[in-house]
Amino acid sequence: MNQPITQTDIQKAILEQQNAENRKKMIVNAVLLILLLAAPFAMYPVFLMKILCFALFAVAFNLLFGFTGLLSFGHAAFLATGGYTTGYLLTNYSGLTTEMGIIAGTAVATLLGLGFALLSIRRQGIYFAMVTLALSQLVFFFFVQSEFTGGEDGMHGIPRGQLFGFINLEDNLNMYYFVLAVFIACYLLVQRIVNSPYGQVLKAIKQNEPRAVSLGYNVDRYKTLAFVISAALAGLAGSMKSVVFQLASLNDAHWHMSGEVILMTLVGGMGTLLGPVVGATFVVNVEYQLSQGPLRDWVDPILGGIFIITVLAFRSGIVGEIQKFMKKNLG
Amino acid sequence: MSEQYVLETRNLVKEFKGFVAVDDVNLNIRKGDIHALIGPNGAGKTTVFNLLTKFLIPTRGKILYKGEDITSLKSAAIARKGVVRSFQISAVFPHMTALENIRVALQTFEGNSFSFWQAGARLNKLNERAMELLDAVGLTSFANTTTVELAYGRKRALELATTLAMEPEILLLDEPTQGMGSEDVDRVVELVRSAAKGRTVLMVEHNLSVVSKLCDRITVLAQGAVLTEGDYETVSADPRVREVYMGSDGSGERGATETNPASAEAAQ
Amino acid sequence: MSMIFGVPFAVLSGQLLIGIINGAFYALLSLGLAVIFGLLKIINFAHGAMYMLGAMVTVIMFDALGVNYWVALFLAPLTVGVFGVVIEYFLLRRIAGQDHIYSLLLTFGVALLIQGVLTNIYGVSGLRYSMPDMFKGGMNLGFMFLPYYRAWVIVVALLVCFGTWFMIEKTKLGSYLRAGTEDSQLMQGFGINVPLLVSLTYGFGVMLAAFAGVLAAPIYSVTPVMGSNLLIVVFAVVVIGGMGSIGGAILTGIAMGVIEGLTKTYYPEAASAVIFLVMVVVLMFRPSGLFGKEA
Amino acid sequence: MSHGPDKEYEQLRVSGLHAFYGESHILHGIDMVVNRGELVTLLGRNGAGRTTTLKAIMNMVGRRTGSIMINGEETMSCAPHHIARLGVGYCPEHRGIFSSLNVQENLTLPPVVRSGGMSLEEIYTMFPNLYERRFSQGTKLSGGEQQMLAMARILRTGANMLLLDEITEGLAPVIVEKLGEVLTALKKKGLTIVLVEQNFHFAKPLADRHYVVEHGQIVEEIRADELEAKQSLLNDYLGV
Amino acid sequence: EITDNTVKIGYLADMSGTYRDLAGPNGLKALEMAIADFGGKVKGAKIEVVSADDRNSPDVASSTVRKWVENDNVDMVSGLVASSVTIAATKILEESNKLGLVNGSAASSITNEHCTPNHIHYVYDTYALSIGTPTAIVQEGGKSWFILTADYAFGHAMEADVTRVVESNGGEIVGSIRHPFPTDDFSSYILQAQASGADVIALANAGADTTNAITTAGEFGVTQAGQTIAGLVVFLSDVHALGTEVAQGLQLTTGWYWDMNDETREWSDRFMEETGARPTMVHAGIYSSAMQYFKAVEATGSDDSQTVRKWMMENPVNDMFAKNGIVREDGRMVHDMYLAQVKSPEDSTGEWDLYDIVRTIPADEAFRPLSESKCKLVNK
Ligand SMILES: Nc1ncnc2c1ncn2[C@@H]1O[C@H](COP(=O)(O)OP(=O)(O)OP(=O)(O)O)[C@@H](O)[C@H]1O
Ligand SMILES: Nc1ncnc2c1ncn2[C@@H]1O[C@H](COP(=O)(O)OP(=O)(O)OP(=O)(O)O)[C@@H](O)[C@H]1O
Ligand SMILES: CC(C)C[C@H](N)C(=O)O
Ligand SMILES: [Mg+2]
Ligand SMILES: [Mg+2]
Repeated sequence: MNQPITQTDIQKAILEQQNAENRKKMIVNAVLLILLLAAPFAMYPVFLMKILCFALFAVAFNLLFGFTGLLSFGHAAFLATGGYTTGYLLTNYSGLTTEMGIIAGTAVATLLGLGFALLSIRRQGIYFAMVTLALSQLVFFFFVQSEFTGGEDGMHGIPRGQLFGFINLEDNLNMYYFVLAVFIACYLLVQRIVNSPYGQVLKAIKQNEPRAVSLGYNVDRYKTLAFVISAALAGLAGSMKSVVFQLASLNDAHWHMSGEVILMTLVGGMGTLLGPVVGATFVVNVEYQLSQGPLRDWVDPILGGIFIITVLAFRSGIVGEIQKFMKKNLG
Repeated sequence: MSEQYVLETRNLVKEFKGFVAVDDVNLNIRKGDIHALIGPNGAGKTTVFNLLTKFLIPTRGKILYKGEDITSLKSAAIARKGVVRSFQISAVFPHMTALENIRVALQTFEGNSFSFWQAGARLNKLNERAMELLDAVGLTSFANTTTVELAYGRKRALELATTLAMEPEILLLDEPTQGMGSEDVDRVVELVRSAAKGRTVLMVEHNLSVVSKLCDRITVLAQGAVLTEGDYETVSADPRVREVYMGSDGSGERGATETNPASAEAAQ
Repeated sequence: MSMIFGVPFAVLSGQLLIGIINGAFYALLSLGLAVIFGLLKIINFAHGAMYMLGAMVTVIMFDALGVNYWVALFLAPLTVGVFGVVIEYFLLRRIAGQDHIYSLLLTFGVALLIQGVLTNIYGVSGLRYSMPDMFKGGMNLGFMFLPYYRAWVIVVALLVCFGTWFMIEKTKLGSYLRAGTEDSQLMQGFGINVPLLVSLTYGFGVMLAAFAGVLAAPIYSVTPVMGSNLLIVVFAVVVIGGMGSIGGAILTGIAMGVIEGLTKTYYPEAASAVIFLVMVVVLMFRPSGLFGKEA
Repeated sequence: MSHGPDKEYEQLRVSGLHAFYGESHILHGIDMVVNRGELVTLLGRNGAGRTTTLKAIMNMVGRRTGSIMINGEETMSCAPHHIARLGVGYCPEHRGIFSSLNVQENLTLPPVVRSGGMSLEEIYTMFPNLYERRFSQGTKLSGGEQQMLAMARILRTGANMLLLDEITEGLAPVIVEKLGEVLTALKKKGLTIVLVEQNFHFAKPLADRHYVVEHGQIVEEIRADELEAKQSLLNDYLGV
Repeated sequence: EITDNTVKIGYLADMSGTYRDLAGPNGLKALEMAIADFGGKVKGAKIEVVSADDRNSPDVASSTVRKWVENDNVDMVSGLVASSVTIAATKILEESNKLGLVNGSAASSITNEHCTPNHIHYVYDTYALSIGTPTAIVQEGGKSWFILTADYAFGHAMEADVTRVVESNGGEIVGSIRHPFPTDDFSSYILQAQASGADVIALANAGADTTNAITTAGEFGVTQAGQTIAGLVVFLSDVHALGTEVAQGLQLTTGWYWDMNDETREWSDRFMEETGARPTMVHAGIYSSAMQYFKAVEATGSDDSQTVRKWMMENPVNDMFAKNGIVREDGRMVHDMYLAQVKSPEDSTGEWDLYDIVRTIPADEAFRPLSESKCKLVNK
């Protein structure tokens, strides 16, 4: 029998397929990149930056939810922690350049993420979601009570400052390209993580945890790492947001925000790379467009209707449904 | 003394809220044996498996692996030491391809499982070994099939291949032929036989024709305690075993094939 | 006057009693939530909205038709229950068997929809509902003035809680419910009309919420958003008690009311956070809540 | 009953039965008849469609066409709970023990659909394991104990037609033997039984007739007395 | 001089949340009434309105206002209800040098530490509110006070202002308690307030918090037991929601009341026709401030914020909202405030007949004197 040949043939076919998929991904990414680079000339840059910040937040969340199967109901805590930390540092230490403030904000959110993970990672399913919710409520309480956050009034007038000490971020275009660069870097990082050896283990854990354990994986540690990375990226999103808007507020720490990121991810398509980005764009746009128009009193009910329809008719989300459609019709 | 046994339990006890499911069990599994654990329903076989792999925590007693006390190790650590189990219900990663399923197991030894910055292509070097394993269980042509789409029997085969990828020194199989037609049963028997080369196997099985064909040694559990131990001949001749387990005709066989235990023994 | 940690004993006992009253509300609400989760595996984020509807319907029926409190006590939950059945029949039924998260999202959507529509119609300043005459006034307990109405709330809420617990844990119907949620197809195969049972269960769960809403109408301001803040607190209660544990939800509800009451005395700023603190601590030591069955 | 069951009474008639799970067409026109008091088996390889046939009779598959008459009544448009109320007891392949109920609650769960079912004592005498563990959570039982429970549960309901799917799966040989005795007794009482079995050794002495299922169709009917003659044919079908 | 020959106004307010009824969509109606009354044009330039729901979030406020001024050429922003929203919005208005007319916010810090040369605080503030009611009550003999405070900046400011007034009038604060914002159930706090034995229980909160607290106090027989409730920030919409039966006798301070004179009644009737409700002081302020703004644009022929603001400082407000209202350099519009008392059900002749005006608080007494100001615009 010529079985070895069959084997290598199959291997080759598999590699071939991987490459084809990579090419497809590259094309999609390239198109998106061009669109994003050109966008501020067609649209109001600050609005675009808002979308990018939320998209990053959703991407971070999806790394945990879509790719590891852990539903965190407390991700607002990281967004807010990143934002407040960066805001506080940039406001009070004028010697800091903007990127240092952002790095510090991200670092604090990462540490908080580690703390959350240590307390919650062993809980399963809905209990995990609820512990993260509870922890984030405690963080919320801390922010409400702390002087430095300005409580309900928020932290205002955070200076955008100079990137690396010489690029003026007061200019919306400069700021936009900076945000875009960070976003792309993070997006690529997540793409890499998902496909990395580590990503494979996450996938395995998501699909059958006891089996992963029996294959010798200490799943708690893998989950913890995923949680921490996700928290870090969420914190980064918050830091950037506070610089863009020059403001950090309790809004970002409220449980509604944790809910909103779930919605964005689901509407866009959980477990897909692009889904959260599309979902964030969609939700931010709908909220914004509606609040401008004659339907502005109806933002909540309309969003409610959208969620109902999503769940009933497009359960895999926008990107998920498109992927399904392509698979079905284009082979 | 200990060298000859890979796996031993000393006075192992498991209680569930006062109910003693495993009662003072001393198992001694010899290196290289295919060892069966049989007994009536509810005798505690699955529970013993769960204790050995730490899916349950023993109430009392010790577990020794190659003479070393592993009672306090966690599941994953035990698996990395080479004690690997398969599950009573099929346990695969349903949305991965067969090949990826095996790679997840092989990856354990790569030491890069936390490397989230590395490219996924790094794992391609595992493909060769993975294909070999798939081939061994006759799944070569399904390498790129998503596992949910595989038929039940093939899932079990895949699971076995994944388990073998761990290079286990001792393999724990819980009712590997459950729910299979006679055709598949024969296939699994062959699989286990070939997998057992150079390793130790501990299996739970109700299909006595399988037990008689495969196993070197048999421990009979009843009501949580060891009733008797020995080879198939001895055990099946024991009147107590006939009473609590095998029933009047003593064959306890399943499937349409009427295999004579004696001839099976002779074939080995 | 004797003091306990710097608080007069009388004040403390008053707070305890208030805590029990609030606990009765929590118990009623978390009970409905636990019934719906425990039996249908639906994470009902519309629960707060149903509570609100109970109160709103009471007020609206009074304003439009002059329906009095006693009638509303039956009619409002019934109306909301029927509405719940409709939601179950047209929406939730379609996602049966899907991941929890979808029921959460769907019911959250429903809640947003209901709240938003009512906000546009009735505003948020709060509708007026006057206390039924027979409950006006109260009794002096020595350490506090207990309004009759609050006393009534404790009694009736506990009765309803106990009745529900009994029905689910101790009757045949209850065992059908419990089993039907695990494998509804098989239950049908045994000759039980499961779809009907599911609709009725959801209806019953939201009825409990609406019942709490009616009880709340005379003492809290009735607004379309009155349920939205309560929602996660009640969720916390259910989780602390152990998702799906009926008795757990009731006992924890009362306990949390008391703990919150004590916090309001000693450290009022933390009153809204304390339940979450308790939840974190409880889940550290009991991963499936106080009364939850292990996962 | 003083005289034996009316062997001519037609309890179940399935004709031209097709069944689908979503897109996939599983049954391709099953035809079979079972008379009162008969015990017939459905034999076949894994995936042949035997379980699906039983589920289709209970109206538990996605979509079905054809005709199923129970006691002379057409049931194609009946909801599952109506079918059960016609006196059909179904023991599913995957046992379906309810974890939120204890053993005894599991046992008494299915409503009694006819008089003449077994009493709780009779059941406990038959399965002492269940008696011992009667207050445990249903799913805490061992695999085999759960199988006993699943079987015992429908004996209580008084159903006069039983659809049994792989009831010997995972049971110790002694218990299997005991189940054989139970089925014989039930047959004596006049119950009609459709048995899906992998364990032919078990089914052989009990059955009046065997249907062989392959690719969603009945490909062979073998009466008990023809078994010797058709043994090799059967072995072919079952891939032995 | 008028940029792109349009005067563009942004209306930013809570359209859907806790403060919807006191400003909200009806505030937009008031603004539109002003535009219509002015003829839809100033100096030949069209007047346009954009509006948005701030959802009480400084976040939304900040991004909306930023877009308005950077992208949509909005010249003036009106509405501005929650302090947090106002502070966020005025920061951006200052940066881009546009004008804000603050009609809803209460915190007196808006013209104190948070003052900017780009906004005017029009209707009332915590300082003014604390002058009216507390002074009156202390003078009537309510010496010992217990304060229930919404636990956030606005509540804290209110508490501080009240404390100052009570103590300077010879009263005493015997206790205070900070409750989370928002709170539904006040029973526990009311109980503590009762136990304190204070003469007066003051509510340093607003909106639903206030109505809830008052309802609960009623239930627990606070007033029967001889204690007085003092609502510090009470709007017509709140009293309407509470009803006279519950709210009767409540003393409150307001910047305006619809039923004060023919002028106010005439305007309120028109407002009622448009909206089906009587206007709150915020609605009236929105109308009045917009009219004053249009007059300024017309007079100066410019929509430049500094030019307009200067005109507004030089020309007193004289309309149905205020008589001789003066905009100071810190941006505070000072005008008379009123101490009112809620009518009893017997005295009330209609759904909206709710207040008796007890006393007028003259403008120079009502607001924080410039000499105490911490505003950077005030040179001392
Ligand atoms: N988690 C548990 N809690 C309580 N009792 C349990 C639990 N797990 C198992 N048992 C009980 O322990 C006994 C042994 O169960 P086990 O599953 O080990 O049996 P087994 O030998 O594998 O039987 P089978 O051949 O039927 O699978 C049974 O009586 C069972 O009811
Ligand atoms: N829920 C389902 N959805 C889709 N296909 C199904 C489903 N259940 C069963 N099938 C398919 O239907 C076919 C017949 O299955 P069935 O369970 O009836 O076989 P069986 O004869 O009972 O075999 P077994 O011995 O495995 O129980 C199989 O190919 C199976 O893969
Ligand atoms: C009375 C309220 C509309 C005032 C608001 N709470 C503020 O923050 O200023
Ligand atoms: Mg077992
Ligand atoms: Mg089957």
